[in-house]
Amino acid sequence: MKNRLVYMDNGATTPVREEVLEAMLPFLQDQYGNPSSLHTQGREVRRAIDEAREKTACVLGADPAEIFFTSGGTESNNLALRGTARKQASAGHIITSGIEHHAVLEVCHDLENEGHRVTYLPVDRFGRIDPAAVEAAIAPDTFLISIMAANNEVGTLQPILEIGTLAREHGILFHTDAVQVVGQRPVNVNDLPIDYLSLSAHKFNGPKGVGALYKRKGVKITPLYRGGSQERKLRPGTENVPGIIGLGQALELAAAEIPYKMEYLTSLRDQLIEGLLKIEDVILNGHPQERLPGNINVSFKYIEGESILLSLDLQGIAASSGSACSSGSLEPSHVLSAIGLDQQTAHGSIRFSLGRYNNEADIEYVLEKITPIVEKLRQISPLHKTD
Amino acid sequence: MKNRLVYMDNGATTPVREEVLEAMLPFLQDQYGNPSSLHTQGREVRRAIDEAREKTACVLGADPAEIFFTSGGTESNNLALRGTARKQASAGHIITSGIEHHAVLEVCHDLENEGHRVTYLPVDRFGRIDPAAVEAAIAPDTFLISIMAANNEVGTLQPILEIGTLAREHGILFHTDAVQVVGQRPVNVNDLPIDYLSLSAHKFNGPKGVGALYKRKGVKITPLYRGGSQERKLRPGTENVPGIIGLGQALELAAAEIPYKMEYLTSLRDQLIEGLLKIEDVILNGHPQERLPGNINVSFKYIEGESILLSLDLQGIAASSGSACSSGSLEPSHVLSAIGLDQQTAHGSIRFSLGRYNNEADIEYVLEKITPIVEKLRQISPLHKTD
Amino acid sequence: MYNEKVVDHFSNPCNVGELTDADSIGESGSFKCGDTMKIFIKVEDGRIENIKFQTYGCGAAIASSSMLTEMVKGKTLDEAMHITNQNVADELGGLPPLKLHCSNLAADALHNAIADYRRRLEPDYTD
Amino acid sequence: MYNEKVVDHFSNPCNVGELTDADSIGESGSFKCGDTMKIFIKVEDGRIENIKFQTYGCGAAIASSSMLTEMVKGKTLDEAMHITNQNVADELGGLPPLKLHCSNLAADALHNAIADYRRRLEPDYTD
Ligand SMILES: Cc1ncc(COP(=O)(O)O)c(C=O)c1O
Ligand SMILES: Cc1ncc(COP(=O)(O)O)c(C=O)c1O
Repeated sequence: MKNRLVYMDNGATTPVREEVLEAMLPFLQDQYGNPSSLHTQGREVRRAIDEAREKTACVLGADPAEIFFTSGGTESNNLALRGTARKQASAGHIITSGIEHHAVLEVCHDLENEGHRVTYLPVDRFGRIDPAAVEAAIAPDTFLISIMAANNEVGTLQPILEIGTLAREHGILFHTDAVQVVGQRPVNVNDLPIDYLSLSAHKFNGPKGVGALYKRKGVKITPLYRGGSQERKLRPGTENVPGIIGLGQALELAAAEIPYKMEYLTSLRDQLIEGLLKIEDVILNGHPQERLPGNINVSFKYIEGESILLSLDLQGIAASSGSACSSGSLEPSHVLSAIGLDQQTAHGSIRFSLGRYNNEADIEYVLEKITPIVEKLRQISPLHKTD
Repeated sequence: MKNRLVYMDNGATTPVREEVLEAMLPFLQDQYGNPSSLHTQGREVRRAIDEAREKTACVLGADPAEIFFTSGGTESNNLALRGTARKQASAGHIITSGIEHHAVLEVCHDLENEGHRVTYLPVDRFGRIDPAAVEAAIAPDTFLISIMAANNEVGTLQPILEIGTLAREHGILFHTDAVQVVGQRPVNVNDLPIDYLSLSAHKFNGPKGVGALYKRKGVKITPLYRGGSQERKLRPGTENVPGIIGLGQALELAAAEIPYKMEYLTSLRDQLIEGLLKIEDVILNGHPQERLPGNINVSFKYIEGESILLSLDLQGIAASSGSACSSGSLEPSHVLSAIGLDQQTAHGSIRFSLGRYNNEADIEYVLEKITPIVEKLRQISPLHKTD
Repeated sequence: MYNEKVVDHFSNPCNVGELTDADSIGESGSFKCGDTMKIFIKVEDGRIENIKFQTYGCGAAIASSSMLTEMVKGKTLDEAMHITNQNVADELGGLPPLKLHCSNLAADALHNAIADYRRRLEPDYTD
Repeated sequence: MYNEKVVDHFSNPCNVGELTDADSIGESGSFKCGDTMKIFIKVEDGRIENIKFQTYGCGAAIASSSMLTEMVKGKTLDEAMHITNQNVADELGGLPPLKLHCSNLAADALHNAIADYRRRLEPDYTD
């Protein structure tokens, strides 16, 4: 019997906003034309997609022709990295970090197999990449730097302005995986020397399975696959129309509330962090200030993450251990290892990620429930010395 | 002022069925968990995806582990072809036809650039591929045959049983692009020697932007892109949950009504064909019998397709000239050229594609409207001799 | 795709047909999309007294033909020679970029008709 | 993911803790996922008279520990030695395939405890 439901896994995915669903519905009902069709039904839908593209571009400070809709953050990352690598006349060098999402890291591994060299930069104990390390890593044949705007597990914001500036100074393309940041903090490609940026709708109260790649005009990439002429041939296939409409609507709404939401979530976040740190042997992972407004990542020593998650779940609290994608796996998260946590501490880490529907009562509820959970699991644990 | 709306472009896309939307809605509302999450909200959604996979598998006579959800037919084709090519130790030979969808043809062009050889088989004037030609084309290093189950423009069904049997006899993998057939005619991978099959939900009253690849157990392919472990790593990225649920539901419903719908559409189709052929200088493209139940493709001599489409559109009739994807282009369709139409006749071709919502009144309405349209455009045309 | 004016000219094209008593006939065609146009003119006192067209082509091609014939009726041959394809597209309120080449046909056919007329009937004419 | 019985044993695990008067203590651990388990047994007349456990690990590991201790309480050492990890998983009504290795810990720790006991107290014992 659950008392209530407190969803604190917004870093994994977010609920679709009602207004977003409303915007999508016509495209699951009457407006069913194929946007490539010449007839009225097709042209209406084409117009709606164009509008979604304009909204997306507007929020990012981009030109609509620089927005390419994809099936999500994973595809956007793959498209940017592989697409750029395939445009190179010969194998070259890529710089990324050791804490990127798998959708960047594993592509880099592939590219290594294809003959490119990749530098995986380390991070400090807060999860920050040092721009000086980026500069030091630049080789004469470095053609791409890919550094995420914020880490999905520990929430650390990266100095992408500095890194992008370095990239530009050296004539190197700069990609940022901004999946965790778009819709949460302002991102404007006019202020930032970014050549491409990945985003995913389901992280900002849009639908799952749709994302976008911003690609600065003039930057050339090879598509991942071929077919029709949709998305200017960069991403062929009949468009996920309701998804794209949902993305545009969700992004516009999210962008409008950023200033308010940042403040609101930051305050909730810090309350939760403060409360959690009152429990003995709890450490905060990630940077104390330079972190996503809604991200809280802590390690509970002596106990194991899944059992904490399960206990929370039994109280109606949804959180995650590590990233959603890797929580099915048994290995400690590569991010937590990279910030220097030993395996056991990494295994005891939990991410609470807040979203627009969380409130103070949620924070109180979590704090009320987590204390006895930790106590009980520690009682069971042979690692915890009670004396 | 339109009298009524008659949608006859179901080959381009179909309206989402109400029951399908209903099945999807919870996943755009309360059931928003990430299926990779361990908590209740995540597990509920995981279960729903598993069910959709089971439904899909059941309809195709496959095992759920043989179904991989994708973003549509285009991606499924790319995944099958590129994924297989990349598994080859060295460059080899592929057999396909000259009338495949661009999502097969253009991939083959890419694979040629990567060093493989591709045979593009010709078709007869009905658009049929001769199995004997397939056999004759087989080379010692042929590793893949890809032939569509039915053509999207002229509707011709291909002898995939014969071709698949040949492929198996020679130990060659066989892929079929069944995007136009699944949900319209029975397709069962137990009766057919198919190694992989592409399908797309929006062609059978499901949502746009979601499809599946059936891949027989044991057949190895390399993923197009990398990231999380979704779809057993063959197709990473947070799942298009509402899309997948919609696909499963739409396919189950479509499969159940196939026997009835085939008969119904075939009868409507033949009425429309009969009526159209009564107009002077009209020719039927594709095979008179061996064609998709809902496909009608005719050429109106002396007049041009777009002006016919536009005239139909002004009467509320939605049709297409050639395939939806290529109708934005100025070149005559590769399919119509392949069946031997001269450029002018090809330019005057129109596809009417019927779906479950069409009825006899629609057929009558189209026949009533098309005759004066053709007459008027011919009056304008300098190619038409009135004497 | 097309604006109302284009659709209007397409649906109810003006000056469709042949002129049996034409003074000159001009043709033009696009190899690329196969569009073909024929313009018939009747000239009187150096003015286009009557004009008709036949067009095989898309909506834009038909609408441009109709628009052009309306624009030049009653104009002098010199005035008509100055009408460009762009003028026709503009007068239609614009055409989709992909379709601009279709409006190119109309003025071309007219110019061919006029040039031919002058070659035959104006002894001091040089193209 | 977990069935009700597993969740129940996880939420209200039986026999948690240490036995200060244990006759033997057995440990086991998974290098892969870091799970660790300690089993304390009190033996009387060749029977497990009391048993307690401590577990660091996931839900499956904790539930298996609880289940196992319930299963073997009062059993002879021989009987207890015959209880396999699979028995524990079965008694729990099944575990997710990915989690089966966690239930492996429980029986292992118990067997270690018993083996150690016998090595020390049963002179004619050989593993
Ligand atoms: C930083 C980051 N990049 C990429 C992704 C992948 O996005 P998607 O799940 O939309 O493919 C995610 C989310 O899982 C993410 O957090
Ligand atoms: C035969 C065929 N293959 C592939 C596709 C591509 O499918 P999708 O638009 O879902 O990517 C289509 C539809 O356009 C098709 O008709």
